[in-house]
Amino acid sequence: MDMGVRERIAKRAAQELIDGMVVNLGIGIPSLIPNFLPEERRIIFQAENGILGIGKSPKKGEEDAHLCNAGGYPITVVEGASYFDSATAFAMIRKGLIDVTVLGGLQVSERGDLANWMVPGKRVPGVGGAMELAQKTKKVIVVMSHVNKDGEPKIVQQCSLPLTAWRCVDLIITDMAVIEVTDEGLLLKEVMAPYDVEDVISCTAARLKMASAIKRIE
Amino acid sequence: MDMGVRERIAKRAAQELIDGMVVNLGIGIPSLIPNFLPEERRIIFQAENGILGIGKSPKKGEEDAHLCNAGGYPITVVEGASYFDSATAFAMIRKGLIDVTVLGGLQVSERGDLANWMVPGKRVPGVGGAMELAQKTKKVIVVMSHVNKDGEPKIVQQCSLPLTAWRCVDLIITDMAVIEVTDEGLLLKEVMAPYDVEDVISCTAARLKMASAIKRIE
Amino acid sequence: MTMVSNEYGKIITIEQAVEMIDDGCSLMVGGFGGIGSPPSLLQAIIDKGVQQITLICNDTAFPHIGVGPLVAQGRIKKAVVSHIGSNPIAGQLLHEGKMEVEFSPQGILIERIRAGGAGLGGILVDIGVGHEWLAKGKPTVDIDGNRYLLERPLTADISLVYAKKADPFGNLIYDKSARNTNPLVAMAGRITIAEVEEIVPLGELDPEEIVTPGIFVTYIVQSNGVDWKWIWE
Amino acid sequence: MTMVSNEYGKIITIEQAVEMIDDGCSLMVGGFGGIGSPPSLLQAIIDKGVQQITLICNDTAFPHIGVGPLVAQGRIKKAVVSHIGSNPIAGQLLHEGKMEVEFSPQGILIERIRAGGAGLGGILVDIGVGHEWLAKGKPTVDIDGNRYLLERPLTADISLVYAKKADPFGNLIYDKSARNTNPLVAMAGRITIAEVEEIVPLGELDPEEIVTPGIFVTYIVQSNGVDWKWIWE
Repeated sequence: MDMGVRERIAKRAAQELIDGMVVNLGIGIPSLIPNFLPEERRIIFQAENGILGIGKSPKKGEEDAHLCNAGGYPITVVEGASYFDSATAFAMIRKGLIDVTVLGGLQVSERGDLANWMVPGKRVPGVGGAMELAQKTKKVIVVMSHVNKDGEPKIVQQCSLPLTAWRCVDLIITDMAVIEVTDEGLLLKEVMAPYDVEDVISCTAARLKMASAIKRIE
Repeated sequence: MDMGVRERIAKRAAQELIDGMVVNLGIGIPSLIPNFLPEERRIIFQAENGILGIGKSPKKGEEDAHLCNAGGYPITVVEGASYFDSATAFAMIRKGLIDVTVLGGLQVSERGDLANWMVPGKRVPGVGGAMELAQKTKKVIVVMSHVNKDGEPKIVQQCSLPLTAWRCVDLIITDMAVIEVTDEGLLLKEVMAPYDVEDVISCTAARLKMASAIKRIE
Repeated sequence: MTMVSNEYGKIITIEQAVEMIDDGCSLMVGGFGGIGSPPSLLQAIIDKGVQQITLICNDTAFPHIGVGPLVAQGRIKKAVVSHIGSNPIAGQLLHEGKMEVEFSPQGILIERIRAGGAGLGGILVDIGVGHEWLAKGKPTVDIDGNRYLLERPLTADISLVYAKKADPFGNLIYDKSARNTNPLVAMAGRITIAEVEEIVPLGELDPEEIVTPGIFVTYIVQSNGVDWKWIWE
Repeated sequence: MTMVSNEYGKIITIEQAVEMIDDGCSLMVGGFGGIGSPPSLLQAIIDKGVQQITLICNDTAFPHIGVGPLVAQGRIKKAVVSHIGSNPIAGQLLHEGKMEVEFSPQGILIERIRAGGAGLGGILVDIGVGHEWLAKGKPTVDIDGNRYLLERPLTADISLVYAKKADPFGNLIYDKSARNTNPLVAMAGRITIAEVEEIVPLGELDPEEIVTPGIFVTYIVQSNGVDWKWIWE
């Protein structure tokens, strides 16, 4: 994916965040989301290393090595922010106080299972905080490319990769579509230009129900 | 017990506290101990409500309602003190970081069992923090009157009252004697005037071994 | 009074707060011997006439201090506490069968509260294992030759805490030993109401000094201050 | 340099500190992605040539940052961490069977460390129950129809933390997000060594702002500062 695509996904994900929400962003595409929030929108960003109230990225040269997000990149904080230890950060998460988390994904199944922590025999990065975020956050949004590097669908009937958490994903946003995970299965709600519904169906290895009006994102 | 006796017990207990020790004092007689410490002796007093570094009692009129020990009485703090929550206070206790605790007692058995939290059918004050302090502190000193209000011995072969903790007491200091709990049983080490060894034996309902030289406290 | 803006909608009146506290509720209250307990909220609960409360608190304080008056007026159905020794009325009600008491060792009680606030399913402890009274009915787990009691988390419908300062987001700092159980109690309620001595503007609290992050605090009320006499006064 | 008196005997040199850290030891290190990890102590451990370490840390950081170089130089026998993704050498060593890795979900790992520091026998969690990889070999406990994993506490021979300031008693304050796992790691070691940016006289830290009470800190060393380049530099 080139930067333009990553940014389109982030831009669409930003629309899911509304005033007053407490949000935890994963690393990668999710970390681009703040760039697409309107100035006046007041989101409270939490990071699992121990920050509530993350603000904009600092200007070049104004970084503080001791003020970084969970991915290790410099941040700033807003008024009303607090620092705490990471046990407290995960207490918030496990208690269900995070409204939305946006995570990357390797595979999502049609019932909302998420696989995003290892590829057996290849890469074993580890679960990090994703397992708890996926299992305990009120709304879990997965942002990812619609197919992998080999062109294989990442939205599948059943995940072949080891799971991070079961039945946890609420919304999938890819470079091709926006798909909601409902009790009745996957619901295709939006398609991103230049793709059309047929493209999405052919690149998805799970049943897709069609929303009554499928929106096209230019 | 009149005040003089309580103070004699506290004074003797104070001698057990040496420089650099971290000490938790129970309520009652133990709380009198700081009055008998030499000015230069540096003891670090901990309180389970969340203070490390308790200093002298404040002067009349200088009390702070939000700076009190676990018994609810005003204190001051020394340089290097810290405030924390009571979960952290008990983390210190359970991790075995307290060197000495001085507790009151209703009964102590000859193997060092302590009963100090209820008299069935009469009084059930509850264990408070005594169970953890008794079980986890490196050295447990019990200060109490040698006999109860009915004249019955409080040092017994086996406690008849519900226990606080088993085999926990290291030293018993009463108005009559100082008795060490050893693997071989109770060892009478000191006798407080005006009592003599015979008085102590007749007021104790457990076997007493005699130290090679029994000290007399005037 | 304060010129603080209520941008998070968390600042409410004591009247609004007690509307949420009803007969039969479970109520967790911060404080230790009454120190650090929220005086105005407790008074308002008494004034409202709330009954049959399940109280979770370090202790039952003194008859006229902290949660003591709630106990003394017979409002408590069951108390989950570490001791009741400083409130003779609690002992009397227990003796007469008018109030149930579940005793937990003090440090275990506060860990159970923390477990509730931190979303844990329970903790294993080696305090009180095999104890004729305190281990009664509790499952045990044996690991590597050691036996542990399985202690369950505590949560409550409403947690009440007392703090020195809050900002409009509910970030809290406490005052000296009045901190005691409050930071844990603040985490464990399904609704947490913080009574505070002062509400300050957003940004006035240093992020480094905040003890309870505001996410744990649902509502904030301005305290009218302590109206009881302390035991040492 | 500082005119601080060493009245508690806790202030030692980095050379004295690494004398305590030997081949085969278990080592718990504060920090998160290398941020908040003690640079001078870690460098001294490398220089001493310590091998066969059991490392407990949030993650394996980056190859040239935090605990990363210890991993990269093959000094770690087993790592208990939540992820290794930012340190490709860790993945390679795992793949080649040269380093054992025990993964714990991040929030469970830090609760296990806290349990070790708080003297608990274990915790029950509902994270990862039934998981083919992460629940493997872990006992389960069923309570009220819910299944929990029993997670064991973590302690270590030596805990290393990084703080902004210490006083001679070892009271610590941290700096912003460099606090992360440090307050928990500080509690969990049998010996805890704090590397600090500044040692201040007793009484200079406000009792209210202290995050780690000095009783948890065995020794204090003066940091020489970070000598690695951050990933964003």
